[in-house]
Amino acid sequence: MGQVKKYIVGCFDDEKVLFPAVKKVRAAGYKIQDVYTPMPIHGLDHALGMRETSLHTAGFIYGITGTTTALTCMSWVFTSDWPLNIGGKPHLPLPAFIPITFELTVLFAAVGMVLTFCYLCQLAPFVKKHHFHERATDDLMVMVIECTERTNEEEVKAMLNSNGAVEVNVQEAPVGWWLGRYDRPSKLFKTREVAY
Amino acid sequence: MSLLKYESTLREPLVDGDYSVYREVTYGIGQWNLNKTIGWGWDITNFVWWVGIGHAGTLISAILLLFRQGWRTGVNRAAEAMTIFAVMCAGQFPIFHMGRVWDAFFVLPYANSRGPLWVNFASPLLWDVFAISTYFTVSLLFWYSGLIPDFATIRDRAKTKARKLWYGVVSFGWTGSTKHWQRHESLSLVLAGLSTPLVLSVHTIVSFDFATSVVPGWHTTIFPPYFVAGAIFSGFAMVQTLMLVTRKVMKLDDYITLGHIEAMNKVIVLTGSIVGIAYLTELFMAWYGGSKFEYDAFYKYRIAGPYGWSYWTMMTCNVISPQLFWSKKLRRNVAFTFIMSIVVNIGMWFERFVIIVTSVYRDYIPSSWSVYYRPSIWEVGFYLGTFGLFFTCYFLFSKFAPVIAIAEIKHVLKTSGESFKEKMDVIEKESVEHFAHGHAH
Amino acid sequence: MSIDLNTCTGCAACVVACTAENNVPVVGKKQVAKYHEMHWLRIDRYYAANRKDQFDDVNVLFQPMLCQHCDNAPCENVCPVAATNHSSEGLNQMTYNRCIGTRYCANNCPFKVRRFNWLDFTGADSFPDNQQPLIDEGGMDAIVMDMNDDLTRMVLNPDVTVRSRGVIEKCSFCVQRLQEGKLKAKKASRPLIDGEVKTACMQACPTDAIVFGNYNDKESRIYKIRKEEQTKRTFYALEAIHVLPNVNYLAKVRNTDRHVGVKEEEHDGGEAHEAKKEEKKEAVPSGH
Amino acid sequence: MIREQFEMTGRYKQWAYALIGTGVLSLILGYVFLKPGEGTNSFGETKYWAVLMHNSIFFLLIAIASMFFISATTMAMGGWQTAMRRVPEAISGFVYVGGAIALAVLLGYIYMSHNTAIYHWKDTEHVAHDKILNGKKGFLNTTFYTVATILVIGTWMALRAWYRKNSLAEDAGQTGDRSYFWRSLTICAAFIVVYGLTVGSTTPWLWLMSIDAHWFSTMYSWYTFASSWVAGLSLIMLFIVYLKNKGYLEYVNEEHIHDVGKFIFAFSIFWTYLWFSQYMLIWYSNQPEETVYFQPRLLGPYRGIFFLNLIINFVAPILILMKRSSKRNYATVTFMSVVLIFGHWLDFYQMIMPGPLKGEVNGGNSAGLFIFDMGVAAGFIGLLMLIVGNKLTKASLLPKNHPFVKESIVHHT
Repeated sequence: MGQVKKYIVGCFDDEKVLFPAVKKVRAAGYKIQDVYTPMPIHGLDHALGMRETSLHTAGFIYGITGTTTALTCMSWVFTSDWPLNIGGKPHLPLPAFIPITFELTVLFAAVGMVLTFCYLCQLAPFVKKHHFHERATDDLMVMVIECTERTNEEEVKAMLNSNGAVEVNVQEAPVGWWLGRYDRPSKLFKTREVAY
Repeated sequence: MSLLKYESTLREPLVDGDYSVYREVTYGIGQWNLNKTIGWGWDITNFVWWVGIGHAGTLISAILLLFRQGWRTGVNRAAEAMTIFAVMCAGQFPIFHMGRVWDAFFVLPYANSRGPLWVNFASPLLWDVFAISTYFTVSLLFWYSGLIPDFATIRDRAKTKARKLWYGVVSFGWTGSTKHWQRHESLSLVLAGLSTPLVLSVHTIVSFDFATSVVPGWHTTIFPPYFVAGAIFSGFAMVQTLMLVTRKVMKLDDYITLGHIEAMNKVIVLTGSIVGIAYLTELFMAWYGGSKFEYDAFYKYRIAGPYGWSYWTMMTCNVISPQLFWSKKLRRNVAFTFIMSIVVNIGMWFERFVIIVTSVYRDYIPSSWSVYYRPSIWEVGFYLGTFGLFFTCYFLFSKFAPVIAIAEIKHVLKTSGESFKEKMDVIEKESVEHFAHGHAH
Repeated sequence: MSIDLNTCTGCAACVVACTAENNVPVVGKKQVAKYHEMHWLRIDRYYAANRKDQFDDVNVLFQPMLCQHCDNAPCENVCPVAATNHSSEGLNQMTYNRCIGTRYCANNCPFKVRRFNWLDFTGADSFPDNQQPLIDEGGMDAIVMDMNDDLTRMVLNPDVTVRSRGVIEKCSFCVQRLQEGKLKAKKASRPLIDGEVKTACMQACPTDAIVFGNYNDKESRIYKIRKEEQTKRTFYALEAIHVLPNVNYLAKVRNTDRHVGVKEEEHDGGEAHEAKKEEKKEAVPSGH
Repeated sequence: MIREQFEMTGRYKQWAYALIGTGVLSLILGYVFLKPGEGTNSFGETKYWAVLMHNSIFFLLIAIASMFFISATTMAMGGWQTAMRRVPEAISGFVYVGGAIALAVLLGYIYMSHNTAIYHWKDTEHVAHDKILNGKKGFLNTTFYTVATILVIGTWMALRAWYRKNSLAEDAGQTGDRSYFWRSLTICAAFIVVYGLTVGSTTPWLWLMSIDAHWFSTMYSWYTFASSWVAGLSLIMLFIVYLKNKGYLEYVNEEHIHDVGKFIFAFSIFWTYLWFSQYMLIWYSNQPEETVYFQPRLLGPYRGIFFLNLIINFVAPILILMKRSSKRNYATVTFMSVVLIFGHWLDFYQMIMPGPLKGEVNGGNSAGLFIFDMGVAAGFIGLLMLIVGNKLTKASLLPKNHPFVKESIVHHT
């Protein structure tokens, strides 16, 4: 928070139009900050040149952690911390450890992944971010291009318009996220009236 | 229109249930009609029943996602919510069936003040503790992570301040960024992959509660897959019951179509038949196994004997009547489906009742054989109470959260609707070679 | 423990002794009618008749049934909180204050000897004043109130805990007596002598049908009975499920030329123990 | 022009005939060395029959698994597999020869042989004294066995023939004519019911579980199904990869391979799940009437095979097939298919052999006789290759008029 940047915003209502536009804007050398879409659009991440997420690898590691935690804890408790004779079963009843081992594997993987996801995407209650267009969660795909001192605003706007954008404007927006409520306008940055 | 207007009718069972639980905690389980032989009755029957119902949601969202069954999108969100509420109801029974509920935390593995006294990791009930809590957590995460973008959609459409605040908080500041969607997709897929074995494991472990024992009628190796099939069966029936009501009241006919209903009915007839094969297998093995106790448990106390009626109710509701769904006409009949969904739920309740009660009430030693078991009013009250809880939660959910997965539906709409149909007509007429050429990778 | 079914007369002195020794609660008629009785030791009766409908001329067999202290105890395996487990001496022991009352062990006990404290029978509950309302409602008999005042509580054995509501209890082989005996022996720096410690039921038995001792001690009575004297008569309850009880029974032998069993025990492929249970065939339930 | 008509290459045929030759040679050599004719219930005789039974049942079940694959995907309206549909169709064609062989072996054992080491219950005198077997007489007797076996194999053959006829008629029919498709749904529904009542329940009891005649497990049939199903899927995979390598099946690509790979992966875990459930429940409850089954397998001479079985059929697929890329790699999936077919063959081996051959594995002569086992299996593999290859030549490799064929072509994982 604090830092405010200037962005050119172009809105599209059809993904068939969006993809060529993305290609052209990138070819022209402009940096697309992000595209906000109401639903996941297959292939858009690749079109924007994003690398594959390694969230699932993280999940795998969390899972393995769960497996080891479960197995070592149970084995330690039953064989060394307090070995009990329960029903004449061996002190290391491996078949009986499988269910809990499995459950903890899944639990660690799932919880770890969701927390990592929230951390990476900066999602939490009372987190507020700048929204470039309110219809970005409805039916518009909102392309956001960051303005630097070398950006020719008019040229970009014209390019977006000629590539099928249904709406084009320029906004100043704070970078990142801050704590805030959606029922109150944010007082944390100097506002310039935007689309809504 | 909201389902919440029915809330007042639920207050009674809820209060009823609360009072039953209060009495159980203060005075004791002795008010229930359990005895030295029948240690578990309605309590665990209801537990297994609710857990079974709690399987459909995750099954629909996870397994059908992996099998790419597109029709799931219409019903998955509500079904997942149903799962969570059903598991909440289910969890109450093993907790409040304990003689000393206030010491329930003993089941948690921690080195306590009495020295490092741990829990018994080899007990199926402890596996249940892990399985149910993991299942609840993972289902909740799965469900909620799917809801975040939908909450954001509502947040940005909200008119009142209160709604803006509420949906602003629950949507976690979702923006719809491409990178976030990419991670979200990855998360959903892995959670689905994890939930698939998880959902199977939960009812498997519930079945271990019985199958690991030495009680005739409980100890049988087919229980794990058979319980899972039964859980899917009853879960789908409950989804049908709820979805048909939701569809009617909230006018969602366009989202929950006859196609959805038919697909679910197909799953019902399939799982019903699997369960049927398992019943017959058990009957056969009780004879084939050559153990007198096992034979008696099935042939003297189940299909005949004082509990015969419950066995035949189970057979009729679970195996015979779902076979009517082989008829396409009946599969697509809403009223019939609704009745069948209730019939199946009744049948599956009786399945658990038959397994639990008819097995323990006469096991090995005749001197301990018990009398006919009738539930006391407090057991019934407790059960009704969970109905109140379940429907209250579900109605609140349908009031405050989207019952249809908005983002996913948007995704699917591309492959349906009028323009899609026109396109498909063209494709129909094309020759295979031409078509393949046009779609070459 | 060894119980000789030949000498057992079914007098139930053991049951009374057990109840008195172990503070087994009196639950009252209404609760007994609900099958909530708390006896740790009961006497099962089996009847053998020539025909199923012929009950005027039957042979009766008494079998005192108590916790068998199985080595492969099905009850221990399933307890989620490890409240019941095996002692190093082979006792199947109960930890009352660890028990949370899931009743899973009772379900899984093939002998059905585990007893659950369904209501507050002893006034030892965490919740006070929860007996009178139930008595007023007619759910319980007033007799349980006897355990609430100081005078009547004098009947309790001070060496044994009074169990609270919601926990499972069962025969402990009079573990308080075992401990006492062991301590005495320890103080005297000598091993425990066979027969020095008697369980309450053993002590009360007028025909000495019950013998208790250390099976690992090769000189003990119990060892001699099982391994030397009564090898042919020794059998264990429900051997087929392999729970390995620590209580053995000595089969009842009748000197009669009348045919007892309903039909000849069929040859069953050499499972020897089946034959020993001949008398138990065609058993009919006793109590009801 | 796409190559839609398969032709068996000379090499393919050579391999098939060579394998059949190996099988025949193994049977002859086995006959010479094991001397099955000499002495009832001798080791040699029991082993000879057991090997024949093991292979004929195993290969029949994995071939009929293809029919189940077709039925299940058809019933679920799964369009993705249409482009490769002719492969499982051809594999299921093995049911005639395989079924006839199994019928000959099983009924041959019942009527031609005096051996009772495999099926104790054949020995009526023994049964009369054996209380438990006597109780099972109603199910385990030669008459019922014969009738059920003929009926089961006959129904499979009939339904397969009906399905194939309809499928070929569709090729010849009009484009857009859906009547064949609707009829295929009826046939598939009928087959699923039959499959559930045979492989899903009675048949494994009768053919396999009755070997350990005193023992029983309600899980057994579903377990047998899972085992044969994974091997059957692997077999489908092998033929697809082979045809792709030869330039056939133009519209089948790694998307389809990926999906079959997913099936193999998922059902390998499913197999493990059933294995674990059956084992753990018997271990936990620890009742002699059940643990007797695992005694020779886990603690006795079959210990090595017991654990090898788990490693091959569980550890290997879960480690190797977990990654997306490995399910799309032709070399990996081929390797895993071969491994899994062998693994489940071994699973059937440990289901069948410990019952009749209680002492050492193969009477202590492990290596030599294991080669005999493999030799006979090779014969069956050769036969399978020849017949499936032959069936593949009989029809276009693409069911052109199938309503789902376009969906299959654009299939995308």
